[in-house]
This record gives sequence, C-alpha cells and structure tokens, in this order.
Amino acid sequence: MSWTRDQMAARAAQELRDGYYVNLGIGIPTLVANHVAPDIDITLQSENGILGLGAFPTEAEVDPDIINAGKQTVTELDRTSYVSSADSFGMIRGGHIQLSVLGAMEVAENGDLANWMVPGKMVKGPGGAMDLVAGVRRIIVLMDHLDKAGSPKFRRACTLPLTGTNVVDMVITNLAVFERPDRASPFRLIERAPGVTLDRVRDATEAHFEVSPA
Amino acid sequence: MSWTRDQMAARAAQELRDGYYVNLGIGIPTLVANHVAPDIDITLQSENGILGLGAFPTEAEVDPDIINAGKQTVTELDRTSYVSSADSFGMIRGGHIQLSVLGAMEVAENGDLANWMVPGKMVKGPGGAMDLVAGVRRIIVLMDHLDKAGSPKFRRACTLPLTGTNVVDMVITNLAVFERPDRASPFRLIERAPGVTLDRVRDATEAHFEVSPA
Amino acid sequence: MVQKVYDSAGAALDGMVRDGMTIVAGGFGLCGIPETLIDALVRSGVRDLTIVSNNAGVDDFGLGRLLRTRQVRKMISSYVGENREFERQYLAGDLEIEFSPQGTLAERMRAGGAGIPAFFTRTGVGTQIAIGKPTADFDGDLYVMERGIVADLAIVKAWKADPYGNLVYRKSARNFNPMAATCGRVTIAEVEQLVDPGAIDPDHVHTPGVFVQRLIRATCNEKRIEQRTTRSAHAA
Amino acid sequence: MVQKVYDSAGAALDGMVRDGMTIVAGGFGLCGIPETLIDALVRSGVRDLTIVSNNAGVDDFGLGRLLRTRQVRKMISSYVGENREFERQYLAGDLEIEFSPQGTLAERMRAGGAGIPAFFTRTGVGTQIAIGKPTADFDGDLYVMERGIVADLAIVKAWKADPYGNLVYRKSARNFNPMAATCGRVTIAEVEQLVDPGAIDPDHVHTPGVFVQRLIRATCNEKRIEQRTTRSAHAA
Repeated sequence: MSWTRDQMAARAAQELRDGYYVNLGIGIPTLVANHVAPDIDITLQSENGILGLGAFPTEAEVDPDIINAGKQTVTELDRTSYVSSADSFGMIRGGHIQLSVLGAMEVAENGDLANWMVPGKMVKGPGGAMDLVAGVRRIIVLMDHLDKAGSPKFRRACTLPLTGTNVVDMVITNLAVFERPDRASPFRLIERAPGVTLDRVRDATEAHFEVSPA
Repeated sequence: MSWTRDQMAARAAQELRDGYYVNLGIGIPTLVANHVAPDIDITLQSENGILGLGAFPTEAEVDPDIINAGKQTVTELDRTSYVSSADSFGMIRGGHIQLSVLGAMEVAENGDLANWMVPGKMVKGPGGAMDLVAGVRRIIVLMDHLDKAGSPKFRRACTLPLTGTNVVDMVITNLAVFERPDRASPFRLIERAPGVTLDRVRDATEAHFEVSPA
Repeated sequence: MVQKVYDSAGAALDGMVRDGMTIVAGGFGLCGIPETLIDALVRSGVRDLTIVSNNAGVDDFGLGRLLRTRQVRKMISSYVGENREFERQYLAGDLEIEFSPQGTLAERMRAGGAGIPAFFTRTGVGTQIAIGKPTADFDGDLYVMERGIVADLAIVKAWKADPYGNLVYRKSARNFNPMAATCGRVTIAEVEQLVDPGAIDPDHVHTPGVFVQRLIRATCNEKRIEQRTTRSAHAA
Repeated sequence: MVQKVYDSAGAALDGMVRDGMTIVAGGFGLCGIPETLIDALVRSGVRDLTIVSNNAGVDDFGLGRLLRTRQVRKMISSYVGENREFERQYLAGDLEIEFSPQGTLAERMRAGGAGIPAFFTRTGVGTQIAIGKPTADFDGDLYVMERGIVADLAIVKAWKADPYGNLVYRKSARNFNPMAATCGRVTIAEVEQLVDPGAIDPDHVHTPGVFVQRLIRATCNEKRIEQRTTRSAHAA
C-alpha cells in the first residue's frame, strides 16, 4: 500500500497551525487546502499578489482579474487584500509566510531542492519557486517517492539544477514522511504508509536518513 | 540693490516648466510656489508622502493628518495622492522629480552642497536633504550671497560637512544667478540683481565662475 | 496643464518606439496585461525588442503576438511555459532568454524605478541563477546581488485613471503593473475607465501620476482566462 | 482563528518588551505616531531601548516621552531637531544617535521587512553618512551600500483595521508606518477605528494582515500639530 495524493495532502495539512499564512504550490500541494482541520484557521497567499485566497468561483463568479499563481480563476474572502507582486514577494522573502508546500523533482539529504528544470528539455523558468524556498520559513515537499523511471527522488545529492540549497524541512511521499528539526540536522523517517516496510523505504531511497523511533 | 527673498523665489519660479513635478525645501524655497506663472501647471511633492500639495488650510480645514515635510498643515487637491515615505523617496531617488529648490549653507564651485550640519553645534540630522540632492534631476539653491559674518557662501570648496557632491545646477542669491549646463561644466554668472556690479559679485564670491555673456 | 490623455494607442506610442529598445510590460500570465498597447506595438513594426515581463503570453495573445511577428530579440522573464512559439524561436537560436526568479524580477523593477542599482537577496543562491553574480555574506547567510531594471518604455494596464495619470488597479490584475510603471523612462498606461479629476480617493491611488507620461482608454479588454477553474454552484 | 485584537495597549505589549530591545516606530514628526503604544511603553518601564524612527518627538509628546524617562539608549533617525531633551541627553553622552537620511531610512525599513539585507543608493555618497560603508560603481556612478533594518518590535498607527489586521492609513499619516509594520519581528498596530471583516475593500488595504500580530483601539488620538499654518478663509 502507499498513500494517495489526497492522503499525502492530508498529511501535509497536519502541519498547519492556527493563524498560519501559507503558500501552496501548483499541483498536488493545492489539495492541502481541502484537508484543513475545522478548528484551524489559515490564510493562503498567492505570490502574484493575493493574501487570503478563496475557493474556485462558480461559473457566475468567474472574474478574469482574480487568478492565483497557477493562473486559475479563484475568489476573494472577507479577509482578502491585493498587493503588487513586489510587495507579495516582500512577504515571502521577508519570512512573513510560515509554511510553503511544494512539489519537487528531487530532494537531497542536505535539504537541497530541484524542481524547475531538466537539462535537455525546454526550460520554462523558475517562476516563484526559488523565491519561495529562499524566503518561506518552513518548506514541505510533497512528491512521489520514485520518479517515472523508478529511480529514487530523495537522493544523496540532486542531479538536476537546484532551486535552492538546504531549504527543505519535511518530505512527504506516497510511501513515507521524513522530517528534520532544523536545517543543520539530518532527515529522520517519522512515518510510513500502511503496509510499507522500513526495508521498502530504504530500497526506494538514496538519501541517508535516520529512523524514528530509532 | 539686491534681490529680496520674494524676488529670489520669483527668479527660481522662472525655471519651472509645464508639467514639472517639483520638491520645494523648507524656508525661502517654499515661496517659489507663490510665483508660478499662470500658464504653467506644476505638481508639488512633499517627501513625507504627498504628491500634489495644496495651499495652507483655512482654520476650518486644518487636518493634523495632512502635513508637509516642514510639518506644516497643508491641504490636498483634486490630483493628490498619498504614498508611504518609501514610495515617496522612490520617486525622488529614482529621478522622477524634475526639480528641487533648496536652501544651503555653502555651495562649492564643483557643485558640492552643504546644508545639514555645523560642527560644534547640535546636529539635527539630514532629514531628506541628502536624498533630494542625490535623486532629483535638477537642483537649484536659493541662498544669501554672504553669511551672517559676511563671508561668501559660494566657495572654492565647502568647509562644512557635505550634503552631496556635485549636485547643484543653479545658484540664486540675493545678488546674482549662476548656472551650468551640466555637471561637468563650471558655473557661469548669468544674471545680476539691479545695480549689482560684476566687481561686487566677484568680491562677494570665493568660487571661480565664468561670466555670460563673456 | 500637460495633456497626458491620448486618443489611441498608436498616438501614445508615436515617437516612443525604436528598434532595439527595452520595454517593460506589466501583467502576470494573461491577467492585467496591456492588450491594447501590445497590439499597437505589433502594428508599429518595431523590431529587436528586449521585453521585460514575468511571462511571454500565449501563442496568439498577449506578448505572444509580438513573438509571432518576430519583433522580440530577448525576453527577461521568470516563466515562459505557456508559449510554443517561444520554444520554437528559442530552440532555433532566434530568441534569447534571461530568467529572473519571479520575486527577484518584481524587486528588480521596483529597484530600477526607485533609483536602487542593486540589492541583495537569498533567492537563487547556489543555483544557476546566481552564476556570474557577486555574492556577499550578511550575518552568516549568503546572498546574491541582483540589479535594478530601467527600461526605455513601460506599458501597463490599469482599471481606472484620472487625467493626472493617477492609476488604480483591480484585484490580482495589479501584479507587476505598479513596479513596471515606475521603471520606464517613459510610461504609457492603458485603462479600462478614465474618470474625472478628484474621482479617485487620494488614499486609494496605487500608482501616482508622476510615473505616467501618457494615458489611453484601452480598446482591447478581452482578459482571456488561461485556467478557467470553477466549482458547482450547488456545492457552494 | 487567532485573535489579534487586544483590550489595551498594556495587554498587547505583554510579553513583548525586554530591556535592550530594538523598536521601530511609524510616524513623521507628530503625524501618524502610535501615541497609545508609546505611552504604554513609558508605563512598562522597559529600558535601554534602541528606537528606529524618523523623528524623536517633542519634549513632552510622542517619543519625547520615552526620552524624558531615559528609557532610550540609542535613536536611529533622520532628524531630531524638535527635541531639547534629546539635545541635553546627547550632549551629556547619555544618548547615542545614528543618522540615516530620510529616504535611506524608509528604504532600510522596507528592505528589512522584505528580506533584503542590503541595497545601494546614491544618497549620502561622499558625505559623513557614507563613512565606513562599502561603496560600489554601477554604470559610472558611485553608490553606497546601506543595510536593511529588522527590529524586535514594530509599533504603528493606522486609521482603520479589520480583525485580520488589514490596515488602512489616512492621508499623510501613512508616512513610515507601512514599512515599520513590515520590519518588526512582531508588529503591534493601534487604530482609530476597528471595522468588521470585509468592511475594507481588498484593493484599499495598505498593510496586509500578515504583518500585524496584535491590534488595539487607540485611546490616545491627540494628533498634536507642530506647525499650524493657515490662510485666511476670505483669501481662499
């Protein structure tokens, strides 16, 4: 057994705390918003310039002037404010956003992250990913444990061009959860999906990690 | 004869062009606003964060939330916008203000300006003067030709701590007007107050200057 | 009073374009882009442009139109993923790209407009983006130096303007427009609504008129949506 | 939802002050200053403060009150000319002053709040302000490097707030408040009016709630005027 994308998102949602300002990356990370506990109030930020993102609009509510960083139509809330992209990235770079959940191509055991380009393929650009990993206080990566070719994505070192160095605090895959208390510490395996053995995690992981409880 | 303060301000007002954004320093420079030609429309900026300064208020209009950089109560116009001090100095530093008229303790023949401190006296601080001379495209100094002790204020070199280096484009005193076409050129005497001889200007000036017409 | 309002995008661009110039454009994706002025740039025939814009439009809309007519030599952007024409020209070596991370790009525009030639950021440290750029240590962390951007011309889209050039943006269409407006040597704004002097509360102005030299009513307000995501009204 | 609204300035400061801390305060002159929070700081008895503020108040109002009680060890300001108590303590060697040009100070607050540890400016080049600071040449002009400011606590004054901490300033009382709000590790705002959620148009928010951790209704709104300059109503 392994976790579904929704289960991975739900696991990431457990990391939310009341009052957090959170930036969710494009793709699986956006699912995290569906799993926020009822007693937790968070504010979602979209780096193009929205603080206080609402749900997708009904057909009648669609407004081309309200889009998120994935260029999807969204809505505003009673707490919403709009800012310029400079001010929005000021929030990010200045450490005012507590948590970001992002996808990744590779994570290294030292916390390096690669998620923006594959040499030989057309490069689309980093967008806001480099800013987010450099500025947000805590970075959680949601990714499949293995890539499409069956190779581990949590590695000794990234083979792809980096998005940031020593920036990842937690890795949630379809098989397991790795965490470290600070960026000077090694990652530690803290949870496995139901039926996933420690050996299976070891086989599917290139990165060194500790195991908790030891 | 020499020019009055109002005549000096009127002379400075001749340098205004239609559409200019202008910052007027505290003191005599504020008088420039009284001499704007009727066919000229300018917008006054106050560096604390007002673009589009109005006149002083009537007693009924006084609003403690509308003050200029001299901490005087002022009014707003139909063109006014308020900005933060960071954005206001962005206009100044970014070269978006065409002209500033400032007072000075000393100006040097190379365009250096001193107007913020006298060694041995309590230092009040530079306020926005250093930002203005560094950022505004054209700087006109309005000052008495001689200081209270009778010494020339337009000098070979400033003796007082500088506000900025090579920043002055025009000097208007109670005796004469000096100008230079660009900041690599020497100053040139272009006007004298009625009855003020060239010799009198030379006697009262320590700076080297050219004379026009030669 | 200097008249800032022009009759058309063509009239506003008159005398302002030349081959090889650098143009900064507001907008994020297809949201808040100066559609009218982009079309006028296509018609102007100006060539060898360097365009500073977070995105490059799509094949047949936004800046994609200027790419299709091969008027662009170089893009400075953070993400150009939605444009196949871009990919074709880039792979053929006809188009140059300088990637700037999105927040760094936004800050570079703001810095250029505010007279700041360079600043330090942690963004991109240790990545390809930092190659060839100076780095410095502040309080134990490493930062990379990025340069402010000043363009020959800025084109922006706003919701409302008064005749003084005071601009108000609408919702997330604000995005890069305020910074773009500050970093052009000349800035032309196209607006959905031109309102009377005094109609904009002085506390609500997003871009003060000092930054806007020319102004037109936008005639293209298509506002194409890239990802139309909706939920059922009943589930609401 | 985390409750940001506190009953009093004293309650909002509870647990937030310690001797030797750095506090950044919004305001220009006596305009837009956090009067209520300054009074509460006086009452708190906190000492050896470093205060970052454009001005130092007057003898008996604004930050002058904290000076009079000798709770301030150092000021980082652009202009302190209105305060005789300041002069006495400075000349006696009891008070340290670091002058920062006004625009540089505003930008240093903004930079600190936006994660920018340093930036370059032409302001102050060749003057005493630049002594000891790195300089660099960009495109033939010399610039001085200035550092971003991050304070332990920011205190700001706004006109309106909603319970989420979204702030709106009024007219020129905005001044340094928006940047101060961004550069405190904790920011406390005092406001003239607390309004309901949704009562502030999302396009009119000056300081988004992310920057405000605690919020109080201001009980001091004296708004003393330094230079009451008027014209005759008949001359209007």
